[in-house]
Amino acid sequence: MTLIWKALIHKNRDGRAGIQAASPRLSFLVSASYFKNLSRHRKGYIFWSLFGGEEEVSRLKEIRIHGRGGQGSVTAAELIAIAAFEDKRFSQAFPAFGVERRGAPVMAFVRIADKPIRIRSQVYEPDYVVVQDVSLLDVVNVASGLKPDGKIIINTDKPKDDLSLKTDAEVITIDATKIAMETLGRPIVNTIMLGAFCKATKEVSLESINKAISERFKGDLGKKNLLAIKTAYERVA
Amino acid sequence: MQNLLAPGHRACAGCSMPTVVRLVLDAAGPNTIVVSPTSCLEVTTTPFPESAWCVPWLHSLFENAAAVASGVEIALKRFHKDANVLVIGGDGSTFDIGMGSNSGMFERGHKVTYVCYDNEAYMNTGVQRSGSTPFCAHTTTTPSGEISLGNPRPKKDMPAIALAHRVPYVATASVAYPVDLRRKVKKAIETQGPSYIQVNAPCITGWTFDAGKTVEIARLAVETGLWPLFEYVNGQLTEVKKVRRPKPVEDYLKSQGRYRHLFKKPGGTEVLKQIQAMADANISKYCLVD
Amino acid sequence: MMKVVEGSYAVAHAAMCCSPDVVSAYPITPQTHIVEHLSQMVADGELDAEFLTVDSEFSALSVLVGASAMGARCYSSTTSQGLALMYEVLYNVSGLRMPVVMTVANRALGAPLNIWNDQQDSVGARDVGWLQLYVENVQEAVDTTPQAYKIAEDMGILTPIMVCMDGFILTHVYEPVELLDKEKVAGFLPAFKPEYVLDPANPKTIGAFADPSTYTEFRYLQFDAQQKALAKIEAVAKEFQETFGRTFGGLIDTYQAEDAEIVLVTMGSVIGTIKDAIDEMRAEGIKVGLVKVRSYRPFPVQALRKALKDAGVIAVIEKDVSIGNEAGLVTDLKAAFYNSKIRTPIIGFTAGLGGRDITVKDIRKITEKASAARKGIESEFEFLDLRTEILP
Amino acid sequence: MSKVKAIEFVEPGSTQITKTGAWRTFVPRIDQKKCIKCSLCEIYCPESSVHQVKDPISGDLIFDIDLNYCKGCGICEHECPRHAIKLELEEK
Repeated sequence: MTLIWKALIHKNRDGRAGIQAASPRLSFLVSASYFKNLSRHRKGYIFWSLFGGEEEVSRLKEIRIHGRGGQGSVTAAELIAIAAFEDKRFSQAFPAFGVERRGAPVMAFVRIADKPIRIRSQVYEPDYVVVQDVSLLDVVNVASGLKPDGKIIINTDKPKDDLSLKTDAEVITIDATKIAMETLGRPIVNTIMLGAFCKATKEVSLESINKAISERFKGDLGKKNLLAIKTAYERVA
Repeated sequence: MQNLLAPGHRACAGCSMPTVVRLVLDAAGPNTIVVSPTSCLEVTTTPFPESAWCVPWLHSLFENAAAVASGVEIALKRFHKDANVLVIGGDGSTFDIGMGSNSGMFERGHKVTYVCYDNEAYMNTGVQRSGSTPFCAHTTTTPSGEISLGNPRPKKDMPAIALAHRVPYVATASVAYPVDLRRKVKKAIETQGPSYIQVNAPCITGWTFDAGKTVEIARLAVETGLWPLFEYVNGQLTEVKKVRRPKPVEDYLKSQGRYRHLFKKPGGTEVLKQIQAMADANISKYCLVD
Repeated sequence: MMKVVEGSYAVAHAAMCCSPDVVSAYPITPQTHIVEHLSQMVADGELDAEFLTVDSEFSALSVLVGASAMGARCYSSTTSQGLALMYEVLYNVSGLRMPVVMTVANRALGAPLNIWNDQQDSVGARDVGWLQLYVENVQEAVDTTPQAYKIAEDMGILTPIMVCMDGFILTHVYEPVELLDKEKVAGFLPAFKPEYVLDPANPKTIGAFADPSTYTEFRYLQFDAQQKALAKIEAVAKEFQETFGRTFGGLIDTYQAEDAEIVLVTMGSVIGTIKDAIDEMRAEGIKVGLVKVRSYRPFPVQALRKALKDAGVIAVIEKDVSIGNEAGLVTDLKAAFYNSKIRTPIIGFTAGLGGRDITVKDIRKITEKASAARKGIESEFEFLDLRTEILP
Repeated sequence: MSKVKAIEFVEPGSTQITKTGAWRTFVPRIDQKKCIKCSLCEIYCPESSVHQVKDPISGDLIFDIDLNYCKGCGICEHECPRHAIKLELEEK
């Protein structure tokens, strides 16, 4: 089913603050000065969203990443946010703020939507969970609040039935550590998990993930990471 | 002599502080910016809408003059301007409450000359003890009494603290030795980096003596060895003012009300010996006698 | 062009675009990334400024007193304990009429030690003579930075400004932001030309002490400058909008407030969550709206009276508490109405202290309580999210 | 009283409007015959009140005390190596 979008442009201001959710009750107002200040692709997006779009992608998607301090969970969240924005969507990434040191369990969050994201509370009922380190399953309830129709992607070499996870969501496993050793030569899995996330959820395109990675990691390291992502992408069913 | 501190200020009659400032400014010249912490100096020279200062002068707080002067110096650098930056403050801000700011300024290596006029107590608030108050001096917070002989601790060694920061020019001076003081200020402002000069500045109210004796008492401090005049360049002791025939410390102490109890109370004689030992230690440490 | 960047980077970039002469700051969570980014900009030659790493927040702001007295445009950033340590200098900077701009990455104060977000630090410093603008998202933090300089450096105002952004929630978030263009900012924000500076060629005394015969007048002039800032804040926000095409309000802003029976009043990043909650409730037919207080100092009495005159009930949500008497914003708001004709019931909620999350559910709870208060106030002020189960 | 401006810039040397000579009990007198012009009185004076001036009669350089500001502290008397300065009870 296709939803006809309506946008309320609020007081000539920028899209992020002003465009409101599609709601049949809201009046339809378009301001020229608003559009003047938008980049081209964003203008395209707005017209696209005004005249049609999948209902499925209009919903806010929330992602929670579990890792250990030093494993790059915040970087992974940031890269998803950048990639989503590359895909002409809106995004927000933030860590679960804390005083955790290297090795301690940490979390990071991402939100993706087709309209500006305003909500600032933490993520309690994620659509997707990414677990960078299977050992976290023993200490953290990684599936907490995960939506039954959601997905959880876990870095492990074990079959998923061996993981005692209490969730109705789809469980996807990937031996990211092995891929990391093959491609990067070091057990750093955050970018590999991005490849897996990309394939499993289709929330961000592989091109955009690759672009975000290339901008973050230059030269040889960038090339290795691109290969790592490609490998992960291919290995997820 | 250049008069860069105008008359009409409100310092006590016979105060040494304005003389110290006049000498410092005479040596530094008009191309100078002064930052002063809260002090007798600040209160007596800048009662709005008046100011005794003939150079640009800034007051912010009691404990931040060195940080403020750091900002002045960094802005001079930013705007490619050249001027001497001086802090002139008392011992309360220098030894105690401003120690953090001073340490930061010294350590960052700003080209600032810090001049402490040291009257050995909080005089602005009515003669309370500071970290600079000497051993067994009477102040209103270390009073002599039935069981007390005054301040129980010796004076903090602030020049050593400056030296520990590798401040390239550290010196002591006295209001009684104006030529020496001016020479040291000139040397300090030519130093690349921070410099610190601690000037003995008797306070007629706090130390209790007759107004005319201000300079004489300062001179006695030097002549007894209690206030050695020295100079450190790049951490090396380069110069001391020799004392021909050191006078006994009693000559210095008995002229001041803040030590009166030492000459009256039991135990005072023992303290006088201890203070003499401090003077003797200075004489030996700085080779004050040839 | 919009870019996904960290809030701290965006703010550091905005400060850089304002071409400060001197930056002095001391690292403290969650402000740290701002000074790190600025340091890197200086190290890369991207920012041509004197950057001073000092021994404390107290020294950081003190350095700016000296630099500002020399005519330098100054920037700093701090939070929480750091702001508290600056307290004495805060009064000094405003009393000396130095237009310093400082980003406050709002955080709770100890004890107990807590590094997370609330607004106790800056709300607690509401009387220090600084202007205070609270922002709702990273873009507003960015846009408010050059606006802050323009307001502060106005010769009729000459008052320092805190740009208050919620620590972690805004400093550590990655979201799409339109970064400022340095040249465009230069066009919007002219160079700072103070009347007098510390200058041996014109040796003025700055910081003389004032006795009872003049002190009141100095304070009055500061008070007057803050009153003048009311119009200036509006004008600068408008001018910014004309130049950059964006606004987040001047003194205040409103959302679905025109016909709202229940009006929520707040400051800072919780506004986004509230807007989502309002959309949800409006879809259910609940007539709820929002008034955002952007300028807390000066307190926009007239603007708030106008915006809230038709409300049926007002609920103030704030991340601070005046231990001993409710909280800052609710007290100020009540005071603003007392001598007016507005007799709307006002209730206050302290929430989100020390980083406790404020959710859409919490906002709904407040709205329900506010709705009930129309029939009679049961509790004038309360801790919204109190965990009574762990209390003695 | 001068007007209060927003920023308290104060003019240099403006304490001179306050004549602290009124604080004085004793007044210093210089015996010009004894004076050897060592300038110690000028150097030590906390009030910047001792000045070198030309004697209107002889045209010689002499030291003169500005009684508008002299607080009568007596440092000059005490430090004068030739005892050329004497403090006297001032008649007012």
